[in-house]
Amino acid sequence: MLEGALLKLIEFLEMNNPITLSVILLVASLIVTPFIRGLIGAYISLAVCLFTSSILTLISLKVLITGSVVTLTIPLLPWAKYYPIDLSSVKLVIDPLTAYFTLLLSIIVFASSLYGFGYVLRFRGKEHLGWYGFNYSLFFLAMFLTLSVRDFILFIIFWELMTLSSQFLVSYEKEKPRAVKAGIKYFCISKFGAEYMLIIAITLTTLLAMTTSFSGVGEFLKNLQINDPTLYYLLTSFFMLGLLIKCAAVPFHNWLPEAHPEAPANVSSLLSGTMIKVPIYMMLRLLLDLSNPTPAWGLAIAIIGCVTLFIGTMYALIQVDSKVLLAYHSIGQIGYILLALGTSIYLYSLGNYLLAFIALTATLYHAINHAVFKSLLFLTAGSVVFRLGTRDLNVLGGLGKYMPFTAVCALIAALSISGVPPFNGFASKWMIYFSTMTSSTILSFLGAIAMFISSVTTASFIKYFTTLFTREAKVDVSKVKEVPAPMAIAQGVLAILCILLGLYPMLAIKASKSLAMYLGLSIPKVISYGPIVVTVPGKASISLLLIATLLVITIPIVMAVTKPKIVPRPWVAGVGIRPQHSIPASSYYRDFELVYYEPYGLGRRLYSALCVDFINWLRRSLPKLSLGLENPQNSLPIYIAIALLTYLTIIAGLRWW
Amino acid sequence: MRSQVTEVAKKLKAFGEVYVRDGVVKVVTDEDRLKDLILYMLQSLNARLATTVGVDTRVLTHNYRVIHIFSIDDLKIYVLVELKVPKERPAVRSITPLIPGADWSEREVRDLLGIEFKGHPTKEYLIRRPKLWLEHAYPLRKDYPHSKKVLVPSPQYDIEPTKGFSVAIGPYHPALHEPEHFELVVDGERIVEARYCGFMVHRGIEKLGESRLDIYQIPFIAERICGICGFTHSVAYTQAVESALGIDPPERAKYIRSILLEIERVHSHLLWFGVLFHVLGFDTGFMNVWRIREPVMELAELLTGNRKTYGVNKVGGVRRDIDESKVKKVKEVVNRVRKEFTELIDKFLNLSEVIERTKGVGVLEVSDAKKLCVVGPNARASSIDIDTRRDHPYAAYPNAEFKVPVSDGCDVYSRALVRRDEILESLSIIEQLVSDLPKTPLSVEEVPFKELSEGVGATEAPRGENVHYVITGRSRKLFRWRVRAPSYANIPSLLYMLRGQHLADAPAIIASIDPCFSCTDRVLVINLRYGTKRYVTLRKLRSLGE
Amino acid sequence: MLWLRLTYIVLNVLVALLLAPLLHGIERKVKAKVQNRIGPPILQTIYDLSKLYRRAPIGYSIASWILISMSFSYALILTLLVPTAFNVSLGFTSDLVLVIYLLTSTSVLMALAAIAGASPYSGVGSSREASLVMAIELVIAFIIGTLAVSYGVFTLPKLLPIWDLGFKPSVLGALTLLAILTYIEGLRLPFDIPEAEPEIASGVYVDFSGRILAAALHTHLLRRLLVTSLFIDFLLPREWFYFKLGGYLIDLSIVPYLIIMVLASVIYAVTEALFGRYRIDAALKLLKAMAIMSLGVMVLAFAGY
Amino acid sequence: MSSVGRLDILKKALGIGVVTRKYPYVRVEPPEGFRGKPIIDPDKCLGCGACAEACPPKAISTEDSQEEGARYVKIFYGRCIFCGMCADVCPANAIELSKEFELASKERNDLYLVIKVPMVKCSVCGKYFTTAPLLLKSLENVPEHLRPIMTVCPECKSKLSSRFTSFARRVGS
Repeated sequence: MLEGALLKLIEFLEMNNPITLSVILLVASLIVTPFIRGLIGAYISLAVCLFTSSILTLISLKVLITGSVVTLTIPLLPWAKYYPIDLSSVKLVIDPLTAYFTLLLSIIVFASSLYGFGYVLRFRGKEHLGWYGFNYSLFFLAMFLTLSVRDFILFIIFWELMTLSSQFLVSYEKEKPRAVKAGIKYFCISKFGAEYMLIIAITLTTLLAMTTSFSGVGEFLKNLQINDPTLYYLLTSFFMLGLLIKCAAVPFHNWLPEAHPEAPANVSSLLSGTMIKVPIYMMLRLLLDLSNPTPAWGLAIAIIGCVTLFIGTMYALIQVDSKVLLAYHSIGQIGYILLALGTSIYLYSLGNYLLAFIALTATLYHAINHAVFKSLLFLTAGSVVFRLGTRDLNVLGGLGKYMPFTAVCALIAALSISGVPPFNGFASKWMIYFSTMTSSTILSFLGAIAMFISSVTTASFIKYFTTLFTREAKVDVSKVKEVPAPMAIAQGVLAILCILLGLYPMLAIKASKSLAMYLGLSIPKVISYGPIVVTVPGKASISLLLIATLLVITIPIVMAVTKPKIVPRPWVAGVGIRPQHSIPASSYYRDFELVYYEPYGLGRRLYSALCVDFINWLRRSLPKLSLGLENPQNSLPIYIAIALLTYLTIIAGLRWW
Repeated sequence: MRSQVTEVAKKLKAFGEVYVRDGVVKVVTDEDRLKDLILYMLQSLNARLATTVGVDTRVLTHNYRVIHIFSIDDLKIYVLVELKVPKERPAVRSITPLIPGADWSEREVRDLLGIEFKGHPTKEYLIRRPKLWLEHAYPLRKDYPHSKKVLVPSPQYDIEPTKGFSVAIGPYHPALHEPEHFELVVDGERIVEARYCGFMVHRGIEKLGESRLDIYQIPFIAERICGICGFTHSVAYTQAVESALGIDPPERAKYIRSILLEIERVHSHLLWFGVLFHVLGFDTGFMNVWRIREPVMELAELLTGNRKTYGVNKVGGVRRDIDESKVKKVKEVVNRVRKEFTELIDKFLNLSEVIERTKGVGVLEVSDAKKLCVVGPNARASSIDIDTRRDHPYAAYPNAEFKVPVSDGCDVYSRALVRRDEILESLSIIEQLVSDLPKTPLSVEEVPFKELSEGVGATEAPRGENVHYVITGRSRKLFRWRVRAPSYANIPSLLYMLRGQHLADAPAIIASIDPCFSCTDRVLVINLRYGTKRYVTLRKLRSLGE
Repeated sequence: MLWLRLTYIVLNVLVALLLAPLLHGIERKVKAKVQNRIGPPILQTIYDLSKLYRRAPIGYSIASWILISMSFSYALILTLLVPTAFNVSLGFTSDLVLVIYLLTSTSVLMALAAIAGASPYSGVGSSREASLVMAIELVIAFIIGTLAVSYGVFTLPKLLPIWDLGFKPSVLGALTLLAILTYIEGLRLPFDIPEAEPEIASGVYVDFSGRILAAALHTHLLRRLLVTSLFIDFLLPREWFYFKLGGYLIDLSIVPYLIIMVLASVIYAVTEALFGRYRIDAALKLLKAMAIMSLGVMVLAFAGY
Repeated sequence: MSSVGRLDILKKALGIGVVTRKYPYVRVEPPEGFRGKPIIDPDKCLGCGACAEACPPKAISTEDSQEEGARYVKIFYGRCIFCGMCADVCPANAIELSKEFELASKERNDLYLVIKVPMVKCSVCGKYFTTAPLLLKSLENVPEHLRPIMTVCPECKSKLSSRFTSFARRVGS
């Protein structure tokens, strides 16, 4: 009996490709980890994630390069096959779009898992590390499956699991009231905002389309666009609302700056780096794959993106908590991605294929760039938390001397997100500016605002970098050491990616080419991309490789010319430098804030109008539920309960129909 | 006027023995009646504290004395309130709770003479550096030799950690031309709290005057109290001595003193304008104002033999005459300066960025100004109408006609306006005096000497009222010489002005009172560049006022 | 022809390196004349820099050394991208946005380097510098937007001079604003807020010394030169000054370029001498007003004018 | 308004021209009566020391050398405040305040002016006691018959006079 089962398993593994192996390994770690309280519990899961993410990286790269689509079916519950819901097997399709986002996901998971080997030492003896491992694996698995399923019912179930697992990770440090509160808020917004909106959308769509598969819904929507645009916009509005809430677009951004910072650093990097890209994936899927591009959605997304990047970054400018600052920047950068996405859809619908294609490239490019540098930033902030236990930028400082490697990584990430050439952030932002500004549409203005916001990002990261690493600290940092090897390597990998992605934009361009081909969008022939130069013939061209080469030549020369003698501590106005002399994060740019006050007032008004009441209402009405959620030990039953509840709701709804 | 003085003197008799001399009323009172006396003077006589003097009179009467010098501007008199302080455990009741402006001078007496002030709101030292000073070293006591240093060797200047983000202005800073330390606690770029630490330059001039120098040498040393307004110190000193010795210098000497004092005021105010414009980044204004100032300096050089430190003053008269050819030159320069100054200054003061960075900046409320007993243009810009030239007439000022410009803006801009008008008034005074110089000798023939006689001499320095108090000693020497420079009264008000202001405006605010730190720091016997600092926090100052 | 091109490029770098301090010397002299002074010799800034380059710096922070070197390198690379003395640049990467970003990067790296010095003055100075960069960037963004909307081109060699692409009123507005910005970017009075000597003791430069200070100052001067050059390039029709000599194309546009640069320096210096320093909030308010104007210009361009 | 003001300022500035001088290369001539570096005329100096008495900052000092038979009158310009009191009190008008004011020096010794005035020996004890010019000057005002006693130092004089007094007292009694 047992032998037979084992033989079947091996046979199955041999027959299927490594994706199945990955899924099985992740599921296996889910079964094992809850029972191991110690470090091993987390390590098992991290090792599995490390391994599987490497596999998925390779597979998705293969798909992107060859352009072939990988499909496989994993048997799940053979008996659960009620029309229209088919749970007998899970069909995974890795097409270029999925592959691109899987690549992004698995790169970040790889770095985060590696980082986790060091970082979880923080919780040793304090927390149940098995649950950490469980949720971590589940989070990864759920994200991967969300990206690769082709069935709306399965999609929503994995989406649920993604939210739930990440929610437990956010409030993992359960003795911190802030973390618990953030977790509850995150849960409420995700559940009642995003998920239920999506459930409504999916229920309605599937009921109307009489199918739950993506392809079927796609046909239905495309028909609807011609026959009944009103209904199309109604249905997609529900979808988009849910997705925008999930990716924290303004004005639904409020949960993110509370939730993301509270999670352990490597989970923060996953949340900001990858999870908020999943809705972007779904938007691409919904608006470019499942339906034809429409100007209305394009413009709407672009405008929302612009507002998001503006508000998010302007608020980031005034933050004084390292991870909250980064979280606000996540909002801002999602704004950039949305702007590019919207531009692409809008221009495709208008027929400006050249700029539309560049915008599509920019969407994908900025998504991966943001994933890389934001993860890196969260990891560096985490390294500081790991060593000093605080995120307060007002008191931190001077760590560059004691954590030089982390400092260099943070500098690279900061320059990348600021869009300093030749790092990757510049390349994708440049594409955004070019595609928006030269379009001579209303998008030009959005592009100009995006360009301004880029300098606000820069200023904000001057603050981030200097308050952490260079100016004098107000706490004792003299005994701080560099982070352990796994954490340092993880940071290093991402830092190198920051540079390589900028120097070699071909990855994004290839991906967007194969995506455009897959989606049947036209690829403008007039564009030629050399291996190192991004060129739009006769209009614009940059070569970051050249800039980088020149920098590599000049910087050492200049450094050699200006080599200093290091002498004892400096002084100010005749006295030794004291901690009170170092400028606190709260004092940066105060006058700018006072003069350019409009966004702050606007943001507050939006926040109070849209979010506060809703959140308070939810909090008041859900005290019991939240009590249960505080305890990760209760997580499994609650998962099952809520997943079943959702599932049954849909089934009941369909049956009743 | 005279009858009013006698009336007041009669009333003051209720508080102790009263002695009246020309322009000075002295009340010898005791601790029990002190409070009532002060309240009476503040409420009925509108008195203003000039300074507090501590004297070690143990060799004479086996006690110390503390003398509070009040100015009653309406009656044109100074009132000296003298208190006897026992030799053993010297302590006396403080008047700081009643007059916050007495804070510094009382603490100075405490630091340098070891006299405790009971009920003084702060225990912090003003000048002494705990740990760095020799124990029981009270340099102004008579048994302390003038050549002995009070500091233990190699002190380190360092500051105590404070909350918040602080920006240090000084002791070495491009906006300050002397070593003073302001520590500004800043939020963003707004100043939340200001601290001051001064008394870093120590020349021991008072002690020197009481020990090594005789009364004829001191005018030259007194002139070196300040690098800008030295002559006013010299005149205040000679007036104090002349009052103590009962000498009346010849009229011509008085005229020459007045002329030189006004020349000094003109160049000092022009210098101030230059500094203000420089601090505001407007270097063209700075250069132009100093260009206009140059003839004034050359004029001083012609009249006295030096651009600064005129050295023409002596007890009983002056040393140099102004002859006809020089008179002509003076008139020429006055006209030229007036023309160029009026032509340019309004243009400079009307520049948008100058207005923006001075109007409403560094406001000193009238009530605060009164409470802190500020003087000079600083007071007049806060609509306190005082001017020693008019209120305590000296030298040739009774013979000249002039207005006292007053402004009610209370800000840096009004201080500039007051000074602008004062320059024009001074030029007119010079013109008036120089055209009718009386033909008398330059100085008295013989200077009679009186032992143990006291005198007060006050002048209106460019920065405000400058008070010198002397007690003569034996063999042509002084027993006590006390200098109250105007900046000493004005600097505490800076802490009020700085609060809530923009960091960028701090140098302009500090410059606006035209602080002269070397005037303020004249007292000590030590000559070390560093010492630890004592703070006068704004909160503490405020607590004095409540 | 390649070697001629390369010669021009090398000459461009050298001329920029020398011209930047020389123009500063001219500005100092002119400023002195307005202030009725004799003033320093015209070569004074070159003397200053050469003296500072010979001094070993006394540094506290390795970070500021590295960052200043980076800042200087960015400025050097810019001299390859922006046509200065001769009309050559690495055309295939000389992109308007790239150039603007590289220019901003020099300021940003300078601000980063300054805070590394740990003095409160440099902290305040950097904060001010970054605030100014943000406010300036808003205006520049709309100016670039205007050009992009009008011409749909980012490549500099295509944009320079602007006459070739057809002229529009909105572009005139954008260039006027750019002219004012070249002055403000140069952080001259009344905008020298980040260094404000009497307030924050030279702010961003307070902790640098010797060669590092020299590099920092040189970067600053180069930035001034490049911003002005960029503006001049928009207007200067360089083809008029090309001559064929024995089959070689000789670029004589250096002559009008130098004349215009000196003239610009004189105008800058006179303007600078007539202003006091703004407080940072006043400067930001002014830039905000300029941003609104530039938005108006862009709307004009959008409307097709 | 303010821009008009600025143009006026510019116009004014251009009208005035350059007012500064290349100072160390272009000499500056101080006016008559300038109080610069005090200089003692060694020919006139009596060595009486009145200037040292009067000097407020004690910049002038005198020192007698028995070995060399000379009195040194020293001015240390590092302390001098250029008040001119020395010139005022000098009985021989030997001190003059010159127009020189550039006194900065790298060498401390450059800041000293030393005058050597010869001294005369006491005709009784043989010690140097006063300067020759001072003695000559005072001899002018002394009757012929008393002049020999002027060459006696004060100590010997008091000894002599006490002897003389006791002699006189004896005679008187």
